[in-house]
Amino acid sequence: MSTPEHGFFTDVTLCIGCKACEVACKQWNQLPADGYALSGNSYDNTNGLSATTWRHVAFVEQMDRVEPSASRWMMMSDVCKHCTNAGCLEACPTGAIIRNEFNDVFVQPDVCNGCGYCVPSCPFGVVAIQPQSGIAQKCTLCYDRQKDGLEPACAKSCPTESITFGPIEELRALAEARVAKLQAEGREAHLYGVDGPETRDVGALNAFFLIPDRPEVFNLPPNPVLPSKFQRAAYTSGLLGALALGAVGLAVFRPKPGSA
Amino acid sequence: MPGLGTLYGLGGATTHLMDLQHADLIVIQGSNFAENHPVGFRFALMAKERGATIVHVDPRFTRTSALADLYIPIRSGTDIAFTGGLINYVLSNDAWFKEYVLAYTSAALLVDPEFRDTDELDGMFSGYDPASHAYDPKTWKYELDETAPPPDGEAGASVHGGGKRPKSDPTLQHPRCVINVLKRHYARYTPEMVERITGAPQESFLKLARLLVANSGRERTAIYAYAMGWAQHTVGVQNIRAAATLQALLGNTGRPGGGIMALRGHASIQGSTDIATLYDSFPGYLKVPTAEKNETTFAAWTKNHTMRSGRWAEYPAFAVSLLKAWYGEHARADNDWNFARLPLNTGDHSDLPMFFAMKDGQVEGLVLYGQNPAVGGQNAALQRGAMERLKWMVVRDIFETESASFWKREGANPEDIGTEIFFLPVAGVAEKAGTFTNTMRLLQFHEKAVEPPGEARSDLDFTYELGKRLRALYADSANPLDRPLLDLTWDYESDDPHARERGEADVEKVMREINGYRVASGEHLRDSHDLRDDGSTACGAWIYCGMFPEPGRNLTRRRSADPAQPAAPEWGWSWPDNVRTLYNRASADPDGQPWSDRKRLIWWDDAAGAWQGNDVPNFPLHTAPSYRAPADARGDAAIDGNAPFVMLEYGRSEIFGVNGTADGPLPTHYEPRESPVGNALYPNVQYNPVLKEWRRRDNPYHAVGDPKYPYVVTTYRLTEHHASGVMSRQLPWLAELQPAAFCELSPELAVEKEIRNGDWVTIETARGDIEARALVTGRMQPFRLAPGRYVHQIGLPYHFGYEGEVRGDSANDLPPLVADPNVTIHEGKAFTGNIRRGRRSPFTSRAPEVEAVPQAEQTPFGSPERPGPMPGPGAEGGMFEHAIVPPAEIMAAARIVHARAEARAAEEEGTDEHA
Amino acid sequence: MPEESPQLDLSTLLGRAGKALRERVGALPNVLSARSKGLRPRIAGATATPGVCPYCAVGCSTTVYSKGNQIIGIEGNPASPINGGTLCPKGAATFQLHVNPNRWTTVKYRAPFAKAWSDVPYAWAMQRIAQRIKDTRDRTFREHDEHGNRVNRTTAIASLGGATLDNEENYLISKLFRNIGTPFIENQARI
Amino acid sequence: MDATEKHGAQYAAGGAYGPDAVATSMQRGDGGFGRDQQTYYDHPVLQKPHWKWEIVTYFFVGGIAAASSALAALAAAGGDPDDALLVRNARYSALAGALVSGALLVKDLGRPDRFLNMLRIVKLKSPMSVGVYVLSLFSMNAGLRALEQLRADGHVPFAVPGWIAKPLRVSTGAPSTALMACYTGVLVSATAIPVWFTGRRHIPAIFVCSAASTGAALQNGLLALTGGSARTSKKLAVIELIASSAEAILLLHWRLSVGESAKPLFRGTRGRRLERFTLVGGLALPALLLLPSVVSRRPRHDPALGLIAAAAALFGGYVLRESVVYAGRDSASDARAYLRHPE
Repeated sequence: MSTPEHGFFTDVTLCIGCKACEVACKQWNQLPADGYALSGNSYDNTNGLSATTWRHVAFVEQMDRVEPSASRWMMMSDVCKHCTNAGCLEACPTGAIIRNEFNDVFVQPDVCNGCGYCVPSCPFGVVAIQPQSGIAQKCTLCYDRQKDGLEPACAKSCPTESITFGPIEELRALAEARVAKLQAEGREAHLYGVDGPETRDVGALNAFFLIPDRPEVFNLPPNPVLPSKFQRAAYTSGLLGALALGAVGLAVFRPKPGSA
Repeated sequence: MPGLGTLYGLGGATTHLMDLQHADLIVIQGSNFAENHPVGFRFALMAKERGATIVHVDPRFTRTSALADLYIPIRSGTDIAFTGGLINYVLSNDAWFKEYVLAYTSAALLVDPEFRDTDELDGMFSGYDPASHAYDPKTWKYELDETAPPPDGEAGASVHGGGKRPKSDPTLQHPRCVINVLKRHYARYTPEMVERITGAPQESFLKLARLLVANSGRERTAIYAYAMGWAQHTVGVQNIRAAATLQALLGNTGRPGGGIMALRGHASIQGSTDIATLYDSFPGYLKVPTAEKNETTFAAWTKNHTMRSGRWAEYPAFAVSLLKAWYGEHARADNDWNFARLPLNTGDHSDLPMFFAMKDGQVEGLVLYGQNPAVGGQNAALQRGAMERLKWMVVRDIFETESASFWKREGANPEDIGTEIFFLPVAGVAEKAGTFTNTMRLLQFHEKAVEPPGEARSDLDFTYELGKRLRALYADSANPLDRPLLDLTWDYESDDPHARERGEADVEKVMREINGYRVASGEHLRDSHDLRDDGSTACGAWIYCGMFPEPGRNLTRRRSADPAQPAAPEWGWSWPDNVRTLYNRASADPDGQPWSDRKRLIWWDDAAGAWQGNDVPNFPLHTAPSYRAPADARGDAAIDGNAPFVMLEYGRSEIFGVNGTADGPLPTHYEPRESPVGNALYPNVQYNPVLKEWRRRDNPYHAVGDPKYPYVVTTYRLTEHHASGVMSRQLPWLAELQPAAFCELSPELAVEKEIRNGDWVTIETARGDIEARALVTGRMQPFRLAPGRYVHQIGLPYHFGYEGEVRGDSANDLPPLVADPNVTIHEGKAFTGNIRRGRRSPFTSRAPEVEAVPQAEQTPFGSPERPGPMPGPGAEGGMFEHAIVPPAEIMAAARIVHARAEARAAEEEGTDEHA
Repeated sequence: MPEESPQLDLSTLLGRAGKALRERVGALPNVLSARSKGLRPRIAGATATPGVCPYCAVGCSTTVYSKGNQIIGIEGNPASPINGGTLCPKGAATFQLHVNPNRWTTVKYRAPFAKAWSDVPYAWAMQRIAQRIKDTRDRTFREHDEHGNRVNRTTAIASLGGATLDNEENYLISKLFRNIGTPFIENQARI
Repeated sequence: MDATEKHGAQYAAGGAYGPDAVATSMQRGDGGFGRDQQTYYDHPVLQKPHWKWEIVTYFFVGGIAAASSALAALAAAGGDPDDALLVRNARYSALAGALVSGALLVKDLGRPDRFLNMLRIVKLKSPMSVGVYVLSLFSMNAGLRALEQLRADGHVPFAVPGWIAKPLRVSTGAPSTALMACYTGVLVSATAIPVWFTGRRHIPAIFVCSAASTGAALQNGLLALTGGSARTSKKLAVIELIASSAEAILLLHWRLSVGESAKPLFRGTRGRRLERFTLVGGLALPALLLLPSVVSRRPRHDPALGLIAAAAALFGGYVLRESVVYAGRDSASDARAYLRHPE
């Protein structure tokens, strides 16, 4: 690809949980609100990514009365991972979901017919059907803005550089340096989506994260699956079954020598 | 805030936001920086990336604490005890910045022999007058050197020393040296006492104390950031003065990465103070004349406020220029500048007395410019009740506010409410042009992008048109009392025919008047030193003089920023004179050289014979460090070359308050007006003895340690909402992020009260009950005042009301109306209340009837409600039982709840089996 | 269930077929629609006007994008030394503060004891407000208070301003209401 | 869902904020949360598939259509004149099934008007894409056979020219029918939904068996109504018996071999429903009813019995598809199942 891969690096240790990314995203993409229910889960009331919430800030409280200085309140801005091997893209029967020139996974709203197969095929629970439009929607990594060399809305708005946007290679270098720095300070820090076990099937993520705890704490699967790899077994099972019964059928209906 | 003004001279943040990144230590106290100023907070994080330490001192573990290196829990309303402890640590360990303190503060000056401190008078300062329930500050001054010849001239005679110099002892041996007075005053603020009052663990407190000392001095600087968490207390001004004192002692003020960052909460809070729409202040901090001081003539008025030295020596010039700006040719020397017709104040006309007057039917009409007291006001039920008594009301806002629709609120019967209400839609910020003054005194111009929709108009256009209509109504009045209206200069007609036809005022014509111009030639003034008291200049606000130096050159519109200069002097314009760091003379040592290369800002250039550096000098440009003012000098000439605080009479930071704070020259810990515990420091003075309170049936107070109201309650904001919610609850994108009124409480308290996360709870005070959803979180915690003695605190965001996309009860229905004696700011950050599981009963139709209160009861002293001497938390006393939750009981309760939970869980499992 | 056996494994067969296809169609076709090819940001070619965020006092600089008389987006201004293009959630929502169906754009009037709002002409409302101010002022204006102090004022009219007022607006309010003669001129700045 | 109910549920589930969590944490002294979160407030990691009755019915009908066309082909190949009626019924029902399937598939789309976008590309990696082409080819084949049948029955005067028919038969016959019977199983198996992908070795085969049993049951029913011969119905019964017993064995094997993540299918109300209506009602009951006619030398033909057996089998087949599809929705909402990740 001519243009270098672009993506997000989201650093939990810099996030102040202001949710500017959520609003900036809704502003740019003109997305409606999801509803007004208080979740009671810390300050998180949008609960997760949805067809109308493409950035979501998770709030994880780890308070400690015994060792107060160990108390943590972590915030993570979640987003579509733009996988190297994208389950949604592989599943899409219309070619609505494509990989664009920035190597990001993009749903073409004018092509999608809302078959919904990408939804159970996403191992991160990102893409979903938007009731209003009837089509599958998710983070576009501001494809339209990137076309004019503009930064995606969320990364632009982030006040603390918790969300950074740029060429993947640069972001990875930045992330490695950051991890080294934090670990030198004796703080816990891992990268999610660069080369860990989570990338076994889905490959490296174009939107990757620096997290100071286990992935599942932030609702990130420790080892996300790639649905297409289940096809071999499934087809085999189905076709063996068909052959077997076909044989039975032949046997049953085979013309009796006596008759006719 | 006078908090900063009385110590440093100007009521503004001493530095700019970008300067935070130069700090080595950032102490955030009385502010939830990350949540309420997320973008400003990025500079704190920049500093952190550069190795600085961030410390957050707060009652709640907030999103700010989450990013801080050290979080210190502290009970609401005990900040002076905490800061006082730090001052004591610095003084008793001789850790103060000697050269700085000696040269730039009043440390060496001698205090009046008559002065008596709180530790001599058991919590009171000398001068208290039980009759007026106020202090007479006559002993709160320096001992003057009578040998020095008094300067001739009328001005200054009434101000402090009347020009005489105070005695001083540079050796600091004299017991009445300010520094020694401070040492005695703060001696009792030991780490033990700090923990006992605030609940902050001693080791954390000491950690911060050591950090402060390690990060102050020639090579390093520490900065304080505060907001309403300090201001909204009955000791609000003293909270800030305490920190200002500490910063002066550590030598941080006026230096890069040092000083005090005041974080304002609204786009133009600073501007609304500078160009004051406040009862006691004209634009540019000129004082509104008062009848008590008999300021009935221009001379009598200006004489009271003119100082011998510094900029305030030009008070008459500022005043004449203001009157010329207002009355044009009608203000002449021969008619005393048309001063005689100005309204005079008698006492306190601030918004709290205003609402009581309204409640008592003394106010007929109210004009609300984007203000929403029905939700934003304290004891909001009273304020809503007060509005019912209005004959007419004008509401200017962008959405229907609770204040606009108070007559159809729950429990109100429109048919009983005779208020005539006009709702006028307003233009949004992008639909009008004008300037905001942000938290760092920076004026920025916002252009008009589109026309406002429908009949929406800017407040500028409304006020201009209203003025025109009023002047028309009075046009042929012969009544001399109507002259002021008719004498006004009131021509801001736009030159653009389209705008004129829409009745729009020309904002730059208003700016020109504020900036000032020469009456004869009409040319714009370039800087406030051009102002004259002979009527040759007109200027609406002297501190803004210079923002618009010539037609077509509006400096507030400048938008060029050079990354090499973090202060961005070419971006917008900041008062005074585009100075970005106030008192920056203090960034150089007494001889004019930077304290260190690392912390250089401005310095004296002998060759050039002028001050220069990376900021506009906030000092007479050509006054050499060696210059010593002759006794008879006036104005800038009277400022010594080593006196950085040019707005103060002696040019030195007044760490002993001689500038007229009403509640004492030294910050002292008093409990909030409502507290579950007694004052451990001064058991016989529970709360600020001169605080302003209104004892009436519709504004009842809780007694100290009232078992009906055992918990501390505090109100605050969330990142996702703004103030009373008008600008956020109507926006679905923001409403969904915090969709309901909630109440934060600790698991310990939740277990005690059998409250589950998400339950409806009712919070009760004598003013009213509100309901909210419980958010049980370990981020809230009981404060351990002493072994086995805990105080619980409840947190309530106050954004909710009965209009908008998301609605809820307003937390401001709970606090009482009680105020700081200096600026009449209310105490919303610390009061007491109770909490129970379940929803509240419907609102009763009316607030209780007003009952006049006998004058005798108005005082906190000796009145029926005053509890008298109180045992401290350390002393045994049954009255504290309810405020204490021994851990053992928590555990027991926990197990009970646990069992109950398991039972119910099993039960529900069973039910859905059959579903 | 019998285990998969290679010769019967159809998905490998399909895989081979797919390989062949991949050379022509590609097993993962990546066909850009016309829309995707011509995609451009909404704000391309829009008018950009510098603004300031109306919420807190940090003073973030914004860029207001408009086409015709319609705001189509409000973002942070990257040139600003304060916010460098970033915004908080409130600042990022400034668009919805302006473009919002909940917004009232006509003058509403509530007559005494009325149960509902009604729309009235702008000029009528302005004139009536001026008249009510005059009536109240004329009835309640006092040159001296009960102690004989000269006060030149009426305490029956009050003005309370929020702190999203421009400096120029505050200036005119202060100038006008002082000279109407009320001491009750207050602002959020104290609250 | 109103937040209050939500908290009721959270409370029951002992979510991180429930009082039980608070209470235990009180004993732990960490204010409610600690460092051992296993999930994010048990909020689902995956999105729910939006499939509803349309897809359930499509899976069901598609299977029957495939089986019918297979039976028709086999019977025709067998050439037993007694089976002629079966051939006719089966061919017509295959076409009907194909048409209904297409209609249901379109109805299920978020944007039905864009159905043809499916044919925009060929994507072998996408079972959905494969399925669309399979369905199209299958429909063509079914259509062709139906036409031939109509000709044979003398309803239409013309025959499809051989140069079209022959290649069509060859290309679409067996493969499309086989895939038609099993690809829906592949469709659900090749997803990120635990209950589905952990059942990938079973679901497609089960769907094939169910297709065969329900198909045979339907034809048997039609035969009973149209007065077919006892011998034909016995053949069908034999096929149905073998298919259903295979189906039953596979289901049980699945249940035993896959643990936790198959919970949404085999436990609770859905599990009981599957047992009652599919295993017992849909497989065992018809088997018992059909067994006598299969074992006896001289098959007695009892239409009523055949109809009851058929109805039971068909309903069982429908419940199977329904259970599998809806189990997927539940499984998607079970964060722990996915995070624990049993492959």
